[in-house]
Amino acid sequence: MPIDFSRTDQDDVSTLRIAGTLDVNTAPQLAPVIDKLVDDRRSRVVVDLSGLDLIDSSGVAALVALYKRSRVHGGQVTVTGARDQPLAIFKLLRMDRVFSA
Amino acid sequence: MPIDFSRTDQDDVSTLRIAGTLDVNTAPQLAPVIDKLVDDRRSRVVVDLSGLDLIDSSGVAALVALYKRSRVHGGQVTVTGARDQPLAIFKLLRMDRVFSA
Amino acid sequence: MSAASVIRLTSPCSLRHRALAVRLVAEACRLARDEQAPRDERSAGYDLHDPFDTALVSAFGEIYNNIVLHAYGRREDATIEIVIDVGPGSLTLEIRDTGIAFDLGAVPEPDLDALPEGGMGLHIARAMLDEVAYEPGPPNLWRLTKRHESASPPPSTR
Amino acid sequence: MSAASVIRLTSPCSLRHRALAVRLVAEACRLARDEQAPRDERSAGYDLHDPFDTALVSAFGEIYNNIVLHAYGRREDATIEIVIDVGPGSLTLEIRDTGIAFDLGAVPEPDLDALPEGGMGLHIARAMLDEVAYEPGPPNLWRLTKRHESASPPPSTR
Ligand SMILES: Nc1ncnc2c1ncn2[C@@H]1O[C@H](COP(=O)(O)OP(=O)(O)O)[C@@H](O)[C@H]1O
Ligand SMILES: Nc1ncnc2c1ncn2[C@@H]1O[C@H](COP(=O)(O)OP(=O)(O)O)[C@@H](O)[C@H]1O
Repeated sequence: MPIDFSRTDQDDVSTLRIAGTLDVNTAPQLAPVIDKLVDDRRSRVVVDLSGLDLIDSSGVAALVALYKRSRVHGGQVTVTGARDQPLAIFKLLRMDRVFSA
Repeated sequence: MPIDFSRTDQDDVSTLRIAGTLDVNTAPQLAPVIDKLVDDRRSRVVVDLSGLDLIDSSGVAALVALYKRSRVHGGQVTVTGARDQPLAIFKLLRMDRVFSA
Repeated sequence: MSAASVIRLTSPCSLRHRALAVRLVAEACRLARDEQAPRDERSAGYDLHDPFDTALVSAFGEIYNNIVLHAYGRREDATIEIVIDVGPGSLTLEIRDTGIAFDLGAVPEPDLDALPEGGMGLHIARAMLDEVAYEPGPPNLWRLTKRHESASPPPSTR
Repeated sequence: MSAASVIRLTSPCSLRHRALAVRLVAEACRLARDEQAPRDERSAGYDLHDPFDTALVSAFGEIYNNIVLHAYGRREDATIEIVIDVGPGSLTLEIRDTGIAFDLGAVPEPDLDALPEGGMGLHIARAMLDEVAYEPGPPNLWRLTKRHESASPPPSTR
Protein backbone atom coordinates (compact mmCIF):
# COMPACT_ATOMS: atom_id res chain seq x y z
CA MET A 1 0.00 0.00 0.00
CA PRO A 2 2.98 2.39 0.15
CA ILE A 3 4.06 4.28 -2.91
CA ASP A 4 4.95 3.15 -6.41
CA PHE A 5 6.02 5.64 -9.05
CA SER A 6 7.59 5.78 -12.48
CA ARG A 7 8.61 8.43 -14.97
CA THR A 8 8.26 7.91 -18.72
CA ASP A 9 9.45 10.46 -21.31
CA GLN A 10 8.00 10.69 -24.81
CA ASP A 11 8.96 13.67 -26.98
CA ASP A 12 8.47 16.76 -24.82
CA VAL A 13 5.99 15.09 -22.45
CA SER A 14 7.02 13.39 -19.23
CA THR A 15 4.47 11.17 -17.54
CA LEU A 16 4.83 10.68 -13.79
CA ARG A 17 2.66 7.80 -12.63
CA ILE A 18 2.11 7.67 -8.85
CA ALA A 19 0.25 4.74 -7.28
CA GLY A 20 -0.53 3.69 -3.71
CA THR A 21 -0.19 6.25 -0.95
CA LEU A 22 1.37 9.72 -1.26
CA ASP A 23 1.70 11.02 2.26
CA VAL A 24 4.06 12.34 4.90
CA ASN A 25 5.90 8.99 4.86
CA THR A 26 6.19 8.46 1.11
CA ALA A 27 6.42 12.02 -0.28
CA PRO A 28 10.15 12.22 0.62
CA GLN A 29 10.77 9.23 -1.67
CA LEU A 30 9.18 11.12 -4.55
CA ALA A 31 11.21 14.29 -3.95
CA PRO A 32 14.28 13.28 -6.03
CA VAL A 33 12.06 12.43 -9.01
CA ILE A 34 10.38 15.84 -8.75
CA ASP A 35 13.76 17.58 -8.45
CA LYS A 36 14.94 15.81 -11.60
CA LEU A 37 11.79 16.70 -13.59
CA VAL A 38 12.30 20.36 -12.67
CA ASP A 39 16.06 20.26 -13.36
CA ASP A 40 15.38 18.69 -16.76
CA ARG A 41 13.08 21.66 -17.53
CA ARG A 42 10.43 19.41 -19.04
CA SER A 43 7.91 21.49 -20.96
CA ARG A 44 4.99 19.20 -20.15
CA VAL A 45 4.53 16.91 -17.17
CA VAL A 46 1.43 14.72 -16.90
CA VAL A 47 0.91 13.30 -13.42
CA ASP A 48 -1.16 10.12 -13.69
CA LEU A 49 -2.91 9.42 -10.38
CA SER A 50 -5.27 6.67 -11.53
CA GLY A 51 -3.47 4.24 -9.20
CA LEU A 52 -3.38 6.59 -6.21
CA ASP A 53 -5.50 5.44 -3.26
CA LEU A 54 -4.64 7.93 -0.56
CA ILE A 55 -3.05 11.37 -0.30
CA ASP A 56 -2.48 13.78 2.57
CA SER A 57 -1.48 17.44 2.73
CA SER A 58 2.21 16.49 2.49
CA GLY A 59 1.48 14.69 -0.77
CA VAL A 60 -0.47 17.66 -2.10
CA ALA A 61 2.45 19.91 -1.13
CA ALA A 62 4.83 17.75 -3.19
CA LEU A 63 2.61 18.11 -6.27
CA VAL A 64 2.18 21.85 -5.71
CA ALA A 65 5.97 22.18 -5.48
CA LEU A 66 6.32 20.39 -8.82
CA TYR A 67 3.71 22.69 -10.34
CA LYS A 68 5.19 25.92 -9.02
CA ARG A 69 8.81 25.08 -9.78
CA SER A 70 7.98 23.90 -13.31
CA ARG A 71 6.04 27.10 -13.96
CA VAL A 72 9.20 29.12 -13.29
CA HIS A 73 10.75 27.87 -16.53
CA GLY A 74 7.41 27.79 -18.38
CA GLY A 75 6.72 24.09 -17.84
CA GLN A 76 3.12 22.92 -17.71
CA VAL A 77 1.93 20.36 -15.14
CA THR A 78 -1.42 18.60 -15.41
CA VAL A 79 -2.93 15.91 -13.22
CA THR A 80 -5.11 13.11 -14.60
CA GLY A 81 -7.00 10.16 -13.24
CA ALA A 82 -7.49 11.24 -9.62
CA ARG A 83 -10.36 9.32 -7.98
CA ASP A 84 -11.89 8.57 -4.59
CA GLN A 85 -10.06 10.11 -1.61
CA PRO A 86 -7.39 11.97 -3.64
CA LEU A 87 -10.10 13.50 -5.86
CA ALA A 88 -12.03 14.63 -2.79
CA ILE A 89 -8.90 16.30 -1.39
CA PHE A 90 -8.10 18.04 -4.68
CA LYS A 91 -11.65 19.39 -4.90
CA LEU A 92 -11.59 20.57 -1.31
CA LEU A 93 -8.30 22.41 -1.84
CA ARG A 94 -9.49 23.62 -5.27
CA MET A 95 -6.49 21.96 -6.90
CA ASP A 96 -8.61 20.62 -9.78
CA ARG A 97 -8.78 24.23 -10.93
CA VAL A 98 -4.97 24.43 -11.06
CA PHE A 99 -3.89 21.04 -12.24
CA SER A 100 -6.34 20.46 -15.07
CA ALA A 101 -5.69 23.83 -16.74
CA MET B 1 -11.36 -7.75 1.02
CA PRO B 2 -14.34 -10.00 1.91
CA ILE B 3 -15.30 -12.86 -0.34
CA ASP B 4 -16.03 -13.03 -4.03
CA PHE B 5 -16.98 -16.30 -5.69
CA SER B 6 -18.40 -17.63 -8.92
CA ARG B 7 -19.33 -21.01 -10.37
CA THR B 8 -18.84 -21.82 -14.06
CA ASP B 9 -19.92 -25.12 -15.63
CA GLN B 10 -18.33 -26.54 -18.74
CA ASP B 11 -19.21 -30.09 -19.79
CA ASP B 12 -18.82 -32.22 -16.68
CA VAL B 13 -16.43 -29.81 -14.94
CA SER B 14 -17.59 -27.10 -12.57
CA THR B 15 -15.09 -24.42 -11.66
CA LEU B 16 -15.61 -22.66 -8.33
CA ARG B 17 -13.51 -19.53 -8.15
CA ILE B 18 -13.09 -18.08 -4.64
CA ALA B 19 -11.29 -14.77 -4.11
CA GLY B 20 -10.66 -12.52 -1.11
CA THR B 21 -11.12 -13.96 2.38
CA LEU B 22 -12.68 -17.35 3.21
CA ASP B 23 -13.16 -17.34 6.95
CA VAL B 24 -15.63 -17.69 9.80
CA ASN B 25 -17.44 -14.59 8.53
CA THR B 26 -17.59 -15.40 4.81
CA ALA B 27 -17.77 -19.23 4.73
CA PRO B 28 -21.53 -19.14 5.50
CA GLN B 29 -22.04 -17.15 2.28
CA LEU B 30 -20.34 -19.90 0.31
CA ALA B 31 -22.41 -22.71 1.89
CA PRO B 32 -25.39 -22.51 -0.52
CA VAL B 33 -23.03 -22.72 -3.52
CA ILE B 34 -21.38 -25.80 -2.04
CA ASP B 35 -24.77 -27.37 -1.28
CA LYS B 36 -25.82 -26.82 -4.90
CA LEU B 37 -22.60 -28.32 -6.32
CA VAL B 38 -23.15 -31.41 -4.20
CA ASP B 39 -26.88 -31.61 -5.04
CA ASP B 40 -26.06 -31.33 -8.75
CA ARG B 41 -23.75 -34.35 -8.33
CA ARG B 42 -21.04 -32.72 -10.43
CA SER B 43 -18.45 -35.33 -11.41
CA ARG B 44 -15.53 -32.84 -11.33
CA VAL B 45 -15.20 -29.67 -9.32
CA VAL B 46 -12.10 -27.49 -9.70
CA VAL B 47 -11.73 -24.95 -6.92
CA ASP B 48 -9.62 -22.02 -8.19
CA LEU B 49 -8.02 -20.20 -5.26
CA SER B 50 -5.62 -17.98 -7.21
CA GLY B 51 -7.50 -14.91 -5.93
CA LEU B 52 -7.71 -16.08 -2.32
CA ASP B 53 -5.72 -13.93 0.12
CA LEU B 54 -6.70 -15.33 3.50
CA ILE B 55 -8.30 -18.51 4.86
CA ASP B 56 -9.01 -19.78 8.36
CA SER B 57 -10.01 -23.16 9.75
CA SER B 58 -13.70 -22.42 9.04
CA GLY B 59 -12.81 -21.84 5.40
CA VAL B 60 -10.83 -25.06 5.26
CA ALA B 61 -13.78 -26.87 6.83
CA ALA B 62 -16.08 -25.60 4.05
CA LEU B 63 -13.73 -26.97 1.38
CA VAL B 64 -13.33 -30.29 3.22
CA ALA B 65 -17.13 -30.56 3.40
CA LEU B 66 -17.34 -30.04 -0.36
CA TYR B 67 -14.68 -32.71 -0.89
CA LYS B 68 -16.23 -35.28 1.42
CA ARG B 69 -19.80 -34.81 0.27
CA SER B 70 -18.83 -34.92 -3.42
CA ARG B 71 -16.88 -38.13 -2.84
CA VAL B 72 -20.08 -39.84 -1.63
CA HIS B 73 -21.48 -39.79 -5.17
CA GLY B 74 -18.07 -40.32 -6.79
CA GLY B 75 -17.38 -36.64 -7.53
CA GLN B 76 -13.78 -35.46 -7.69
CA VAL B 77 -12.69 -32.17 -6.11
CA THR B 78 -9.33 -30.58 -6.85
CA VAL B 79 -7.90 -27.27 -5.66
CA THR B 80 -5.67 -25.11 -7.85
CA GLY B 81 -3.82 -21.83 -7.52
CA ALA B 82 -3.47 -21.57 -3.73
CA ARG B 83 -0.67 -19.18 -2.76
CA ASP B 84 0.71 -17.26 0.23
CA GLN B 85 -1.24 -17.70 3.48
CA PRO B 86 -3.83 -20.17 2.12
CA LEU B 87 -1.04 -22.35 0.67
CA ALA B 88 0.77 -22.32 4.02
CA ILE B 89 -2.43 -23.43 5.79
CA PHE B 90 -3.09 -26.23 3.27
CA LYS B 91 0.44 -27.53 3.67
CA LEU B 92 0.24 -27.39 7.44
CA LEU B 93 -3.04 -29.34 7.44
CA ARG B 94 -1.70 -31.66 4.71
CA MET B 95 -4.64 -30.71 2.49
CA ASP B 96 -2.39 -30.43 -0.59
CA ARG B 97 -2.18 -34.23 -0.41
CA VAL B 98 -5.99 -34.49 -0.61
CA PHE B 99 -7.02 -31.74 -2.95
CA SER B 100 -4.45 -32.15 -5.69
CA ALA B 101 -5.06 -35.90 -6.11
CA MET C 1 -21.63 5.66 24.71
CA SER C 2 -21.89 2.03 25.71
CA ALA C 3 -18.61 0.36 26.62
CA ALA C 4 -19.16 -2.46 24.14
CA SER C 5 -19.22 -0.14 21.13
CA VAL C 6 -15.96 1.62 21.98
CA ILE C 7 -12.63 0.75 20.40
CA ARG C 8 -9.53 2.02 22.18
CA LEU C 9 -5.97 2.03 20.86
CA THR C 10 -2.84 3.08 22.73
CA SER C 11 0.22 3.15 20.52
CA PRO C 12 3.63 4.70 20.11
CA CYS C 13 3.12 7.94 18.17
CA SER C 14 5.52 8.20 15.25
CA LEU C 15 5.38 8.34 11.49
CA ARG C 16 6.28 4.64 11.46
CA HIS C 17 3.14 3.87 13.47
CA ARG C 18 0.94 6.06 11.32
CA ALA C 19 -0.37 3.34 8.96
CA LEU C 20 -1.40 1.20 11.91
CA ALA C 21 -3.58 3.95 13.37
CA VAL C 22 -4.98 4.97 9.99
CA ARG C 23 -5.89 1.35 9.21
CA LEU C 24 -7.73 1.05 12.50
CA VAL C 25 -9.77 4.17 11.75
CA ALA C 26 -10.52 2.89 8.23
CA GLU C 27 -11.76 -0.43 9.65
CA ALA C 28 -13.90 1.38 12.22
CA CYS C 29 -15.49 3.40 9.41
CA ARG C 30 -16.39 0.17 7.64
CA LEU C 31 -17.96 -1.14 10.86
CA ALA C 32 -19.89 2.08 11.27
CA ARG C 33 -21.33 1.80 7.77
CA ASP C 34 -22.31 -1.82 8.29
CA GLU C 35 -24.48 -0.67 11.13
CA GLN C 36 -26.26 1.75 8.87
CA ALA C 37 -26.71 -0.13 5.66
CA PRO C 38 -26.72 -3.72 4.48
CA ARG C 39 -23.20 -5.10 4.31
CA ASP C 40 -21.40 -4.12 1.14
CA GLU C 41 -19.00 -6.99 0.76
CA ARG C 42 -17.18 -5.42 -2.15
CA SER C 43 -15.89 -2.26 -0.48
CA ALA C 44 -14.48 -3.46 2.78
CA GLY C 45 -10.85 -3.09 1.75
CA TYR C 46 -8.70 -0.04 2.23
CA ASP C 47 -10.13 1.58 -0.91
CA LEU C 48 -11.73 4.78 0.15
CA HIS C 49 -14.75 4.87 -2.14
CA ASP C 50 -17.19 5.94 0.53
CA PRO C 51 -17.29 9.67 1.39
CA PHE C 52 -17.78 8.84 5.07
CA ASP C 53 -14.54 6.84 5.21
CA THR C 54 -12.75 9.39 3.03
CA ALA C 55 -13.62 12.21 5.41
CA LEU C 56 -12.61 10.45 8.61
CA VAL C 57 -9.45 8.86 7.28
CA SER C 58 -8.31 12.10 5.65
CA ALA C 59 -8.96 14.21 8.73
CA PHE C 60 -7.47 11.70 11.13
CA GLY C 61 -4.32 11.41 9.01
CA GLU C 62 -3.77 15.18 9.20
CA ILE C 63 -4.37 15.38 12.93
CA TYR C 64 -2.04 12.43 13.46
CA ASN C 65 0.72 14.06 11.39
CA ASN C 66 0.36 17.26 13.39
CA ILE C 67 0.63 15.45 16.70
CA VAL C 68 3.82 13.67 15.61
CA LEU C 69 5.41 16.75 14.03
CA HIS C 70 4.08 19.72 16.01
CA ALA C 71 2.91 18.44 19.41
CA TYR C 72 5.74 15.93 19.90
CA GLY C 73 8.36 17.38 17.53
CA ARG C 74 9.14 13.76 16.47
CA ARG C 75 10.03 12.85 20.04
CA GLU C 76 10.97 9.17 20.34
CA ASP C 77 8.99 8.13 23.42
CA ALA C 78 5.70 9.67 22.32
CA THR C 79 2.39 7.83 22.73
CA ILE C 80 -1.13 8.46 21.48
CA GLU C 81 -4.52 7.23 22.64
CA ILE C 82 -7.36 6.90 20.19
CA VAL C 83 -10.90 6.14 21.32
CA ILE C 84 -13.33 5.33 18.55
CA ASP C 85 -17.02 5.50 19.34
CA VAL C 86 -19.03 3.84 16.61
CA GLY C 87 -22.47 5.28 17.28
CA PRO C 88 -25.61 4.61 15.28
CA GLY C 89 -25.68 8.02 13.60
CA SER C 90 -22.04 9.08 13.72
CA LEU C 91 -18.48 8.10 14.42
CA THR C 92 -16.44 10.04 16.99
CA LEU C 93 -12.68 9.88 17.43
CA GLU C 94 -11.13 11.10 20.68
CA ILE C 95 -7.39 11.50 20.36
CA ARG C 96 -5.13 12.21 23.33
CA ASP C 97 -1.47 13.17 23.30
CA THR C 98 0.89 14.55 25.93
CA GLY C 99 2.89 16.82 23.63
CA ILE C 100 2.89 20.62 23.67
CA ALA C 101 -0.46 22.41 23.55
CA PHE C 102 -1.34 25.22 21.12
CA ASP C 103 -4.10 27.68 20.36
CA LEU C 104 -6.25 26.15 17.63
CA GLY C 105 -8.28 29.36 17.29
CA ALA C 106 -5.17 31.33 16.38
CA VAL C 107 -4.32 29.21 13.32
CA PRO C 108 -5.29 31.16 10.19
CA GLU C 109 -7.23 29.63 7.32
CA PRO C 110 -4.94 28.91 4.36
CA ASP C 111 -5.18 31.16 1.30
CA LEU C 112 -5.89 28.45 -1.25
CA ASP C 113 -5.50 30.88 -4.18
CA ALA C 114 -1.82 31.29 -3.24
CA LEU C 115 -1.25 27.53 -3.72
CA PRO C 116 0.25 27.00 -0.27
CA GLU C 117 2.66 24.14 0.33
CA GLY C 118 1.71 23.86 4.00
CA GLY C 119 -0.99 24.86 6.45
CA MET C 120 -3.65 22.76 4.73
CA GLY C 121 -4.00 19.99 7.32
CA LEU C 122 -6.41 21.60 9.77
CA HIS C 123 -8.42 23.03 6.87
CA ILE C 124 -8.86 19.51 5.46
CA ALA C 125 -9.94 18.16 8.85
CA ARG C 126 -12.42 20.98 9.52
CA ALA C 127 -13.91 20.94 6.02
CA MET C 128 -14.47 17.20 5.97
CA LEU C 129 -15.90 16.65 9.45
CA ASP C 130 -18.93 17.84 11.36
CA GLU C 131 -16.90 18.63 14.48
CA VAL C 132 -13.23 19.32 15.18
CA ALA C 133 -12.78 20.27 18.84
CA TYR C 134 -9.52 20.67 20.72
CA GLU C 135 -8.87 21.00 24.43
CA PRO C 136 -5.29 21.80 25.43
CA GLY C 137 -3.94 19.42 28.06
CA PRO C 138 -2.11 17.56 29.31
CA PRO C 139 -3.32 15.43 27.80
CA ASN C 140 -4.31 17.42 24.76
CA LEU C 141 -7.65 16.15 23.48
CA TRP C 142 -9.00 16.20 19.93
CA ARG C 143 -12.62 15.24 19.31
CA LEU C 144 -13.44 14.54 15.68
CA THR C 145 -17.00 13.68 14.65
CA LYS C 146 -18.56 12.69 11.34
CA ARG C 147 -22.28 12.06 11.00
CA HIS C 148 -23.74 9.66 8.49
CA GLU C 149 -25.36 11.52 5.62
CA SER C 150 -28.74 9.87 6.17
CA ALA C 151 -28.68 10.92 9.85
CA SER C 152 -29.50 14.59 10.55
CA PRO C 153 -27.82 16.53 7.75
CA PRO C 154 -26.60 20.01 8.69
CA PRO C 155 -29.35 22.70 8.43
CA SER C 156 -27.67 24.42 5.46
CA THR C 157 -28.38 21.47 3.18
CA ARG C 158 -32.09 21.48 3.97
CA MET D 1 9.24 -4.43 27.16
CA SER D 2 9.50 -0.66 26.84
CA ALA D 3 6.20 1.22 27.00
CA ALA D 4 6.89 3.05 23.76
CA SER D 5 7.05 -0.16 21.71
CA VAL D 6 3.74 -1.55 22.96
CA ILE D 7 0.47 -1.30 21.05
CA ARG D 8 -2.70 -1.90 23.02
CA LEU D 9 -6.22 -2.40 21.63
CA THR D 10 -9.40 -2.77 23.62
CA SER D 11 -12.38 -3.62 21.45
CA PRO D 12 -15.78 -5.24 21.45
CA CYS D 13 -15.21 -8.94 20.76
CA SER D 14 -17.49 -10.22 18.02
CA LEU D 15 -17.18 -11.66 14.54
CA ARG D 16 -18.08 -8.19 13.21
CA HIS D 17 -15.02 -6.73 14.95
CA ARG D 18 -12.73 -9.52 13.77
CA ALA D 19 -11.34 -7.76 10.69
CA LEU D 20 -10.40 -4.72 12.78
CA ALA D 21 -8.30 -6.79 15.18
CA VAL D 22 -6.76 -8.91 12.40
CA ARG D 23 -5.80 -5.76 10.48
CA LEU D 24 -4.08 -4.33 13.53
CA VAL D 25 -2.05 -7.49 13.96
CA ALA D 26 -1.14 -7.50 10.27
CA GLU D 27 0.06 -3.88 10.51
CA ALA D 28 2.08 -4.68 13.62
CA CYS D 29 3.77 -7.53 11.74
CA ARG D 30 4.74 -5.09 9.02
CA LEU D 31 6.20 -2.74 11.65
CA ALA D 32 8.09 -5.62 13.22
CA ARG D 33 9.66 -6.56 9.91
CA ASP D 34 10.63 -2.97 9.17
CA GLU D 35 12.70 -3.06 12.33
CA GLN D 36 14.56 -6.10 11.10
CA ALA D 37 15.11 -5.45 7.45
CA PRO D 38 15.18 -2.52 5.08
CA ARG D 39 11.67 -1.34 4.33
CA ASP D 40 10.00 -3.35 1.60
CA GLU D 41 7.60 -0.81 0.20
CA ARG D 42 5.87 -3.27 -2.09
CA SER D 43 4.54 -5.68 0.51
CA ALA D 44 3.03 -3.45 3.14
CA GLY D 45 -0.57 -4.14 2.14
CA TYR D 46 -2.75 -6.87 3.57
CA ASP D 47 -1.18 -9.42 1.23
CA LEU D 48 0.37 -12.06 3.38
CA HIS D 49 3.46 -12.92 1.38
CA ASP D 50 5.80 -12.95 4.36
CA PRO D 51 5.86 -16.16 6.44
CA PHE D 52 6.20 -14.11 9.64
CA ASP D 53 2.97 -12.22 8.95
CA THR D 54 1.25 -15.38 7.70
CA ALA D 55 2.03 -17.19 10.94
CA LEU D 56 0.90 -14.45 13.30
CA VAL D 57 -2.22 -13.43 11.38
CA SER D 58 -3.31 -17.06 10.91
CA ALA D 59 -2.78 -17.97 14.55
CA PHE D 60 -4.35 -14.80 15.89
CA GLY D 61 -7.43 -15.30 13.68
CA GLU D 62 -7.99 -18.78 15.12
CA ILE D 63 -7.55 -17.68 18.73
CA TYR D 64 -9.90 -14.74 18.10
CA ASN D 65 -12.57 -17.02 16.60
CA ASN D 66 -12.30 -19.33 19.60
CA ILE D 67 -12.70 -16.49 22.08
CA VAL D 68 -15.83 -15.22 20.30
CA LEU D 69 -17.36 -18.66 19.81
CA HIS D 70 -16.14 -20.77 22.75
CA ALA D 71 -15.12 -18.38 25.56
CA TYR D 72 -17.94 -15.88 25.03
CA GLY D 73 -20.48 -18.08 23.20
CA ARG D 74 -21.18 -15.09 20.91
CA ARG D 75 -22.22 -12.97 23.93
CA GLU D 76 -23.15 -9.43 22.89
CA ASP D 77 -21.28 -7.37 25.50
CA ALA D 78 -17.96 -9.16 25.12
CA THR D 79 -14.67 -7.27 25.01
CA ILE D 80 -11.11 -8.25 24.21
CA GLU D 81 -7.76 -6.68 25.04
CA ILE D 82 -4.81 -7.19 22.73
CA VAL D 83 -1.31 -6.06 23.69
CA ILE D 84 1.23 -6.22 20.90
CA ASP D 85 4.90 -6.08 21.86
CA VAL D 86 7.03 -5.44 18.80
CA GLY D 87 10.41 -6.53 20.05
CA PRO D 88 13.65 -6.57 18.08
CA GLY D 89 13.76 -10.35 17.67
CA SER D 90 10.12 -11.32 18.00
CA LEU D 91 6.51 -10.21 18.18
CA THR D 92 4.38 -11.14 21.17
CA LEU D 93 0.59 -10.88 21.39
CA GLU D 94 -1.09 -10.93 24.78
CA ILE D 95 -4.83 -11.45 24.47
CA ARG D 96 -7.19 -11.11 27.41
CA ASP D 97 -10.87 -12.06 27.57
CA THR D 98 -13.34 -12.48 30.42
CA GLY D 99 -15.26 -15.42 28.97
CA ILE D 100 -15.27 -18.98 30.29
CA ALA D 101 -11.94 -20.66 30.93
CA PHE D 102 -10.97 -24.11 29.65
CA ASP D 103 -8.20 -26.66 29.91
CA LEU D 104 -5.93 -26.15 26.91
CA GLY D 105 -3.89 -29.25 27.78
CA ALA D 106 -6.99 -31.46 27.46
CA VAL D 107 -7.69 -30.52 23.85
CA PRO D 108 -6.59 -33.42 21.62
CA GLU D 109 -4.51 -32.96 18.48
CA PRO D 110 -6.68 -33.32 15.38
CA ASP D 111 -6.32 -36.50 13.30
CA LEU D 112 -5.49 -34.85 10.00
CA ASP D 113 -5.77 -38.14 8.08
CA ALA D 114 -9.47 -38.24 8.94
CA LEU D 115 -10.02 -34.88 7.18
CA PRO D 116 -11.65 -33.20 10.18
CA GLU D 117 -14.09 -30.33 9.65
CA GLY D 118 -13.28 -28.78 13.04
CA GLY D 119 -10.69 -28.85 15.78
CA MET D 120 -7.95 -27.43 13.54
CA GLY D 121 -7.70 -23.94 15.03
CA LEU D 122 -5.41 -24.59 17.99
CA HIS D 123 -3.28 -26.90 15.84
CA ILE D 124 -2.77 -24.09 13.33
CA ALA D 125 -1.83 -21.64 16.08
CA ARG D 126 0.61 -24.03 17.76
CA ALA D 127 2.24 -25.17 14.54
CA MET D 128 2.81 -21.67 13.23
CA LEU D 129 4.11 -19.94 16.35
CA ASP D 130 7.05 -20.38 18.66
CA GLU D 131 4.90 -20.08 21.79
CA VAL D 132 1.19 -20.50 22.53
CA ALA D 133 0.59 -20.16 26.25
CA TYR D 134 -2.76 -19.91 28.05
CA GLU D 135 -3.57 -18.95 31.62
CA PRO D 136 -7.19 -19.39 32.68
CA GLY D 137 -8.64 -16.28 34.27
CA PRO D 138 -10.51 -14.13 34.75
CA PRO D 139 -9.21 -12.62 32.65
CA ASN D 140 -8.10 -15.52 30.51
CA LEU D 141 -4.71 -14.74 29.00
CA TRP D 142 -3.22 -16.00 25.76
CA ARG D 143 0.42 -15.30 24.99
CA LEU D 144 1.41 -15.85 21.36
CA THR D 145 5.02 -15.36 20.26
CA LYS D 146 6.69 -15.55 16.88
CA ARG D 147 10.43 -15.04 16.49
CA HIS D 148 11.99 -13.65 13.36
CA GLU D 149 13.74 -16.34 11.37
CA SER D 150 17.08 -14.61 11.48
CA ALA D 151 16.87 -14.31 15.27
CA SER D 152 17.55 -17.54 17.20
CA PRO D 153 15.88 -20.25 15.11
CA PRO D 154 14.58 -23.24 17.06
CA PRO D 155 17.30 -25.84 17.79
CA SER D 156 15.71 -28.45 15.50
CA THR D 157 16.50 -26.43 12.39
CA ARG D 158 20.17 -26.17 13.24
N1 LIG E 1 -1.27 19.06 17.38
C1 LIG E 1 -0.65 20.28 17.25
N2 LIG E 1 0.16 20.71 18.22
C2 LIG E 1 0.77 21.91 18.11
N3 LIG E 1 0.63 22.73 17.05
C3 LIG E 1 -0.17 22.35 16.05
C4 LIG E 1 -0.85 21.11 16.10
N4 LIG E 1 -1.59 20.99 14.97
C5 LIG E 1 -1.38 22.09 14.26
N5 LIG E 1 -0.53 22.93 14.90
C6 LIG E 1 -0.09 24.26 14.42
O1 LIG E 1 -1.01 24.67 13.43
C7 LIG E 1 -0.32 24.91 12.20
C8 LIG E 1 -1.20 24.53 11.02
O2 LIG E 1 -1.39 23.15 10.95
P1 LIG E 1 -1.84 22.47 9.60
O3 LIG E 1 -3.00 23.18 9.06
O4 LIG E 1 -2.05 21.01 9.83
O5 LIG E 1 -0.65 22.68 8.58
P2 LIG E 1 0.90 22.28 8.66
O6 LIG E 1 1.02 21.14 9.61
O7 LIG E 1 1.25 21.90 7.26
O8 LIG E 1 1.63 23.51 9.13
C9 LIG E 1 0.95 24.12 12.30
O9 LIG E 1 1.97 24.64 11.50
C10 LIG E 1 1.27 24.22 13.78
O10 LIG E 1 1.90 25.44 14.07
N1 LIG F 1 -10.88 -19.65 24.02
C1 LIG F 1 -11.48 -20.82 24.29
N2 LIG F 1 -12.34 -20.92 25.32
C2 LIG F 1 -12.94 -22.08 25.60
N3 LIG F 1 -12.75 -23.21 24.89
C3 LIG F 1 -11.91 -23.18 23.86
C4 LIG F 1 -11.24 -21.99 23.50
N4 LIG F 1 -10.44 -22.25 22.43
C5 LIG F 1 -10.63 -23.54 22.15
N5 LIG F 1 -11.51 -24.12 22.99
C6 LIG F 1 -11.92 -25.53 23.00
O1 LIG F 1 -10.98 -26.28 22.24
C7 LIG F 1 -11.61 -26.93 21.15
C8 LIG F 1 -10.67 -26.96 19.94
O2 LIG F 1 -10.49 -25.65 19.41
P1 LIG F 1 -9.99 -25.49 17.93
O3 LIG F 1 -8.80 -26.36 17.73
O4 LIG F 1 -9.78 -24.05 17.66
O5 LIG F 1 -11.13 -26.07 17.00
P2 LIG F 1 -12.68 -25.68 16.87
O6 LIG F 1 -12.83 -24.29 17.37
O7 LIG F 1 -12.96 -25.83 15.43
O8 LIG F 1 -13.42 -26.70 17.71
C9 LIG F 1 -12.88 -26.15 20.91
O9 LIG F 1 -13.88 -26.93 20.29
C10 LIG F 1 -13.26 -25.75 22.33
O10 LIG F 1 -13.91 -26.79 22.97
